[in-house]
Amino acid sequence: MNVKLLYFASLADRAGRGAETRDSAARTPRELYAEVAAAHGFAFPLERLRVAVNGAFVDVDRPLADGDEIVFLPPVSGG
Amino acid sequence: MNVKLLYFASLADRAGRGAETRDSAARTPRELYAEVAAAHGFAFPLERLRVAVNGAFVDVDRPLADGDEIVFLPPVSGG
Amino acid sequence: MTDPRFRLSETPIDVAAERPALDHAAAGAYASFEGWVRDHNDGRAVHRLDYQAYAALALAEGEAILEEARARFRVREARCVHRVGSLAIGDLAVWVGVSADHRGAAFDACRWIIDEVKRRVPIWKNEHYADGESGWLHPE
Amino acid sequence: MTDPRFRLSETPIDVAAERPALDHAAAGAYASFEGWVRDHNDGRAVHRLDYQAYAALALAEGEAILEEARARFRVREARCVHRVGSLAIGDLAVWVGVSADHRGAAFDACRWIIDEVKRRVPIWKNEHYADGESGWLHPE
Repeated sequence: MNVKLLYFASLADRAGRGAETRDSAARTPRELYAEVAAAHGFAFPLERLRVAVNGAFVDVDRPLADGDEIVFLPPVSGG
Repeated sequence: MNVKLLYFASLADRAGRGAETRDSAARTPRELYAEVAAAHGFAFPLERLRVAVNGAFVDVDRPLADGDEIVFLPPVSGG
Repeated sequence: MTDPRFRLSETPIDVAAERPALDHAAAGAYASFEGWVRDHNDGRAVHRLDYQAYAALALAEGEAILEEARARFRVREARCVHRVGSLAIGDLAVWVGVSADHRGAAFDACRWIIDEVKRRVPIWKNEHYADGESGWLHPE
Repeated sequence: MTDPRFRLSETPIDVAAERPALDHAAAGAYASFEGWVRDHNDGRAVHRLDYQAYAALALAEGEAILEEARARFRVREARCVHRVGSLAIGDLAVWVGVSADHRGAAFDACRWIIDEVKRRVPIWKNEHYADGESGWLHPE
């Protein structure tokens, strides 16, 4: 299954990119984060991140579908 | 003793003037208010007014001096 | 004599012109309040209103409020301008601006200042109603 | 599609241009908040900063916050604009404006909105320090 990931802030710095497409067997955001955290060396535990799929916040155990756009959001600092 | 009074808002309307000079035997603002309230028909009890003498708030029983400028201030409504 | 923090104005308040006095490189937060003339009060339609001030004491009391605010709250600067004279619906009657390092202090000080100004500064409002009547407001 | 209440801006925020959207003849109170870029944070001298947003979700979340504010508080209108891109000391980073019939609701809503924006909207700040280092802020 193909998924697209967007990275922001320190996650983008660590991954060295703002986006990537992956062929992944992950069934949920939780499984996908374990995969990308290992690949890029992300230090955040999943508990500190929020997850968005296709532009909306979702639960980390929601099933993923082919073509989904997934974002792991580190703690925000706007304002 | 001569004193000058300034009137504002509904007290000025009721007195028909914004200022007056009076020759008065009143020793305190409390006594002076009794005098001018009777003269102009002011309805406010003294408890609802603040008193200023020569541009500063004062107690109603503070002694008056010749030439003082006295203001009885009705409840304010700025802002 | 330093630049006064509280002023009365017989002409429209220019908020943009007031702002530079509040700028401070260390200030991350700015809170402001504006009181506009409403088209109604206590269920009556208001056409316009006049503000009358006992100017000498209003200036002293307004300045005292802003000094107190600077002592009570961790703010960088605080200013207030109040209109006097005749105003129409939508006109700006009073402006308060506060800058601070953090937003909590900016909000707290701004709210405290407008509350104190309304409670203490000798300014009176005369509302002119749609039915032709008018009346000075003297809140209980 | 109605005019959005929450916007991201790549250019300086013009507060005066935002104001007409908040005017309302029944509104007697207007409260606003502005977040300015400070020259320090946590004891370090800051030279400039960048804001990065996940724009699609930031716009949706910001709009949701303003809709929630209108449901929670007795306000007439509420708006927010947040900068993205590179900012210098003193630049306006975020503006919130609220109009209401009474000042309590205007202050309460304005403060709630900026708190929620800082907590929920996916925007990140990268601070560039005087010592040449930089870092994305990810508050605990």
